[in-house]
Amino acid sequence: MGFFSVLGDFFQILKHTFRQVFKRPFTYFYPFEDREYPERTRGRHIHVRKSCTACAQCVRICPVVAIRMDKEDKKYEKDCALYFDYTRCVFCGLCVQACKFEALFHTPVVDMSEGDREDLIYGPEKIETLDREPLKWRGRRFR
Amino acid sequence: MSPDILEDAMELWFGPQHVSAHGWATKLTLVGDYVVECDPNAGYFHRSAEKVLEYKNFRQGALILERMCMLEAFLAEYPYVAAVEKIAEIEVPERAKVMRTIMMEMSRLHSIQFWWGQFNAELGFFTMALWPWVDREYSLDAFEELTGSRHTVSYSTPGGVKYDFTEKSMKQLNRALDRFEDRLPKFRDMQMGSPTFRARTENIGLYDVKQGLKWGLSGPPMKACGIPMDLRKDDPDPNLAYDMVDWEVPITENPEHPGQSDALDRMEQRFAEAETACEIIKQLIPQIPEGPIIDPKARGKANRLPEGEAYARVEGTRGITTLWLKTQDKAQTAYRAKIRGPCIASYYALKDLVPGSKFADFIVIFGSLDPYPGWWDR
Amino acid sequence: MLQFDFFAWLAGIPEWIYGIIQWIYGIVSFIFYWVYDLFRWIWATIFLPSNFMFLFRAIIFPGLIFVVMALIWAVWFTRKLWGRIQDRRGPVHLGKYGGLQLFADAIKLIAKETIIPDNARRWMFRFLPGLLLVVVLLPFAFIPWDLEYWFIADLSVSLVLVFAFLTAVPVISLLAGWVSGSKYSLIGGFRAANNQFAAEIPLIISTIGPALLAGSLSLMGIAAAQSSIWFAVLLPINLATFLVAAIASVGIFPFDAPVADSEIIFGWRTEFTGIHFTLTYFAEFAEQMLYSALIVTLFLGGPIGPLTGPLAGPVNFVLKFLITFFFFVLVSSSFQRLRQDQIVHYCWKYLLPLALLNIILIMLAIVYIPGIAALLPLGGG
Amino acid sequence: MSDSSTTNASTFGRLVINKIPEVTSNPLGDNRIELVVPANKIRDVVTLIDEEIQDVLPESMFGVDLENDQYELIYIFWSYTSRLLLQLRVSLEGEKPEIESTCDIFPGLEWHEREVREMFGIEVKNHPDPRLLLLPDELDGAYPMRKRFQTDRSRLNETGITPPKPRPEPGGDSQ
Repeated sequence: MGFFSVLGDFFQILKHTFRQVFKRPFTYFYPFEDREYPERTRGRHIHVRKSCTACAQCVRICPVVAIRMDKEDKKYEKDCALYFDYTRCVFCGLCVQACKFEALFHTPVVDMSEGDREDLIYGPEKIETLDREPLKWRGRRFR
Repeated sequence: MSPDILEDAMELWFGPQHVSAHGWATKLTLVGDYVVECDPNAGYFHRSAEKVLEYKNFRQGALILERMCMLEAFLAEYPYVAAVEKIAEIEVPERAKVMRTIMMEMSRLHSIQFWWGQFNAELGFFTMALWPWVDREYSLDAFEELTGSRHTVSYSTPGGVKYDFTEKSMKQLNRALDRFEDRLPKFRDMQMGSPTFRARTENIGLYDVKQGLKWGLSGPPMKACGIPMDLRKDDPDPNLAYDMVDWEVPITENPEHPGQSDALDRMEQRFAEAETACEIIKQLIPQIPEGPIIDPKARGKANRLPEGEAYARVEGTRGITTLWLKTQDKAQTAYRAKIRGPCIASYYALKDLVPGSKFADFIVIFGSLDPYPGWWDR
Repeated sequence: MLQFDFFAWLAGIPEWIYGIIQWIYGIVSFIFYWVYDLFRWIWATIFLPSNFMFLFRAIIFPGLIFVVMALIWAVWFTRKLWGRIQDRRGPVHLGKYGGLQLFADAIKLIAKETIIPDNARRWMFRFLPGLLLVVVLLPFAFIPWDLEYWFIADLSVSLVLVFAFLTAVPVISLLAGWVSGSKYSLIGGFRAANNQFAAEIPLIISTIGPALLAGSLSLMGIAAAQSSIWFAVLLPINLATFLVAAIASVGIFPFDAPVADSEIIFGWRTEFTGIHFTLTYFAEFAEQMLYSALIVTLFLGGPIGPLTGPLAGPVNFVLKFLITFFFFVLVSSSFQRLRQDQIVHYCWKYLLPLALLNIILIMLAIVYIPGIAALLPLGGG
Repeated sequence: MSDSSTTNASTFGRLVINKIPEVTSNPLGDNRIELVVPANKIRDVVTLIDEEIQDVLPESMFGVDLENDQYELIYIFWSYTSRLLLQLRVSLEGEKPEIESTCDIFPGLEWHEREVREMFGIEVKNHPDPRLLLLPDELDGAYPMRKRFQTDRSRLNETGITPPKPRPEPGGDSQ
């Protein structure tokens, strides 16, 4: 009768769970240790003003209207005052592909939380600077 | 149903704030422990994607589709791209075809891994919910290494794919597959071998082929009835490389009720689907041809499309996923795009499938059909 | 003829004053001695060696504070073990290995707003979680942590009394679900009652074996009877049935139909927030601990164990308790949730006959296998 | 397709035209066929599909707004045994055109019909459950998938590349 086979199934399952207790956990302490992000990670952008021509291709292709270009702002060279609205950005990568002049890139910086929504709109100054080396990670590497 | 039974009936809203109802709500009428009426409600997730697609150009459109179902992002975006390619008559390079197929199966594997965990969480077994999700992390790592994003890959574009395989991404891909195949026997013990799982799913949510077809069900819920109904074989897409692989449509036949499927069969079917996906990828990896990944003329062609209609279909994780596209001459945007998600049928099927079953089985029936609200609300 | 003798009157004044003073003294001394006696009585009650130690045992060491600390530990242990089984880490941040996580959680939960639904019966809603915790903590008084000294109370019918207390738990759950004024809570309450209905009979039948072999209904007596052989050896099937029925009675996975979160959000606890939720949450863990302690007492020899020394009894007990609790968590994290009708079905169709079968087997064994009866306190042979 | 249980697309097209002469067919190649069906014959054709084709699946049903009160309804059926894709095209005209419900033949079409009704204002007669499917109550009668429905494009103007236009009135034509 199936009674003993069912009992065997129970013990098989208990064996699997019991073994798992002594295994190394999969998760890691995220803010204290981090893993390496791949080169292609679509994180926040970096804008290279030196090679930008203000052609506005990135503004046109953006499907969620997250990029704004202020042509009136004459403070910047070639008038490319780019505003990135990270409350809207979906990190699709179309703007980087649309850029013909190698002036816009993704960085592997994905943790960009702010206390204020306004701070997530990266102005022309902020979008061309990185506050830390993108490939240098806090804590020890994991995995 | 006689009215005096309904006199002591209790109406219970299952959702939209219920913990296991994420974006859907079903009104159940309970008499004692039995559900006598089930009224699935849609619209809690509606983002008017079809209207949005009328305002997005053909390179942006795939991004909207991807967000219909984050779990099978590549499978979801592919019909749009295929429809655009059909109208614009864009040729796809051989290498892109193979890469698309690999990505498609990987996406299917990931979706099944996620569903697996979710279904077990719905069954109150969080151990088995977390274990497939660990494997899913490996799949996500493979996506990330290849495309730079974990969920919304936005990988295909009219004329090919966006990113090429690198050595490292191949390594991640193999790692994900190996990890999954390693753990499969253990998972089989935990699922099919579990007496409590069998007790919960046997003869629950039983329907036959004819009924399922009337509802419009497709994909694993139908293949679990034992019929080889798979668009990958039946309606092969010329821009995909399934003909390069030697594979069989995975079906599940239960001798206890031939031509019918219950929740247990559907779980078994998902096992078979995931194994087939693994097998297809493993066969395709050595066959990737050299060459460009994108047709260089495609970008220009996809900017303005000629007048036309196209109907692109793909066998998604949950069933037939299609997109019907109509364009006007020199159009930058779609004139009309109709998304047909597979889950509109499986969610509708609850209406006839659930009454008569116990209240506790409602979530089992729902989970075993694997509906995703993005597909019916769009 | 009244003569007023002034001098006699003068001479009487001190006597009169003395009388008044005596009267006042009487009152004051009465109060003083009353207070003094009270203090002395309190002093004697608390600090007389025998009384002091009884209070110490009841409140501090194997009593309330020890149990509450063990409860906090049990919550941490459960979460950590669940985490490990599920490839996670469990609590990590507060204290060593996250040991202080529960204090943070408790402070957070207590600081949260207590929301009482409009439909709820307000006073019952506030009263029931506390009552539940009290009812679940009371039976710890009868647990034999030690045979000689470190126990609280020894009643001749403590086994029956413990189950009498535990029978109140589903009633409170049902009431809590009812007074919450929510459909999900009501369904959860009925399911909790249903769980107890299913599990109680196999649970109590499983305890008949140890009680029969020990010839006692007292937990102390049953523990003491295992000095030569643990009942787990003689009643292995009863041990298993008791474990499963205990899990079903507590209503944790896989018998968690009363709080099945994918079906009926959190069952009868759905509407509880803040401190009320904390109390019900603690009560669940206290019940698990109580059943673990009962398993140790009834089947694993209680405080009888390899260690010797002044505190050997409690240490032995706690060691066995840890192992039992580990299995409790392990079993509860390995299976899918059963439907409530299946719970009744399995408990009555499989657990009950198995529990009876073991008792019959052991009776036959005592009669036909020589040497077994000599191991038992019943003697004879 | 030698098997007797399967149906060829052109064979089925001829069969339908023989029975209902108003229907015209339009091959799409590769065992796909399009039938242009007048609105009053849709129930007959769908019944024929149900009877004649093995294992047929109601795949999709939706409306297309061709502007100037011209609408098209498209039904798509798929049979995996015959590998036959069938597309029915129904032309409709008028401010609020009407069509017969077919969801008693194929229950799977019920929600598609509800959606067509709320999105395009195409009245589905004899529908068992004519509630709104996806839209909130305040958009009842706005028919958002019609081309006349003006969407809010104010966010596009923020980018600075399109010349600023006056913001259109919110809501649909009927508001």
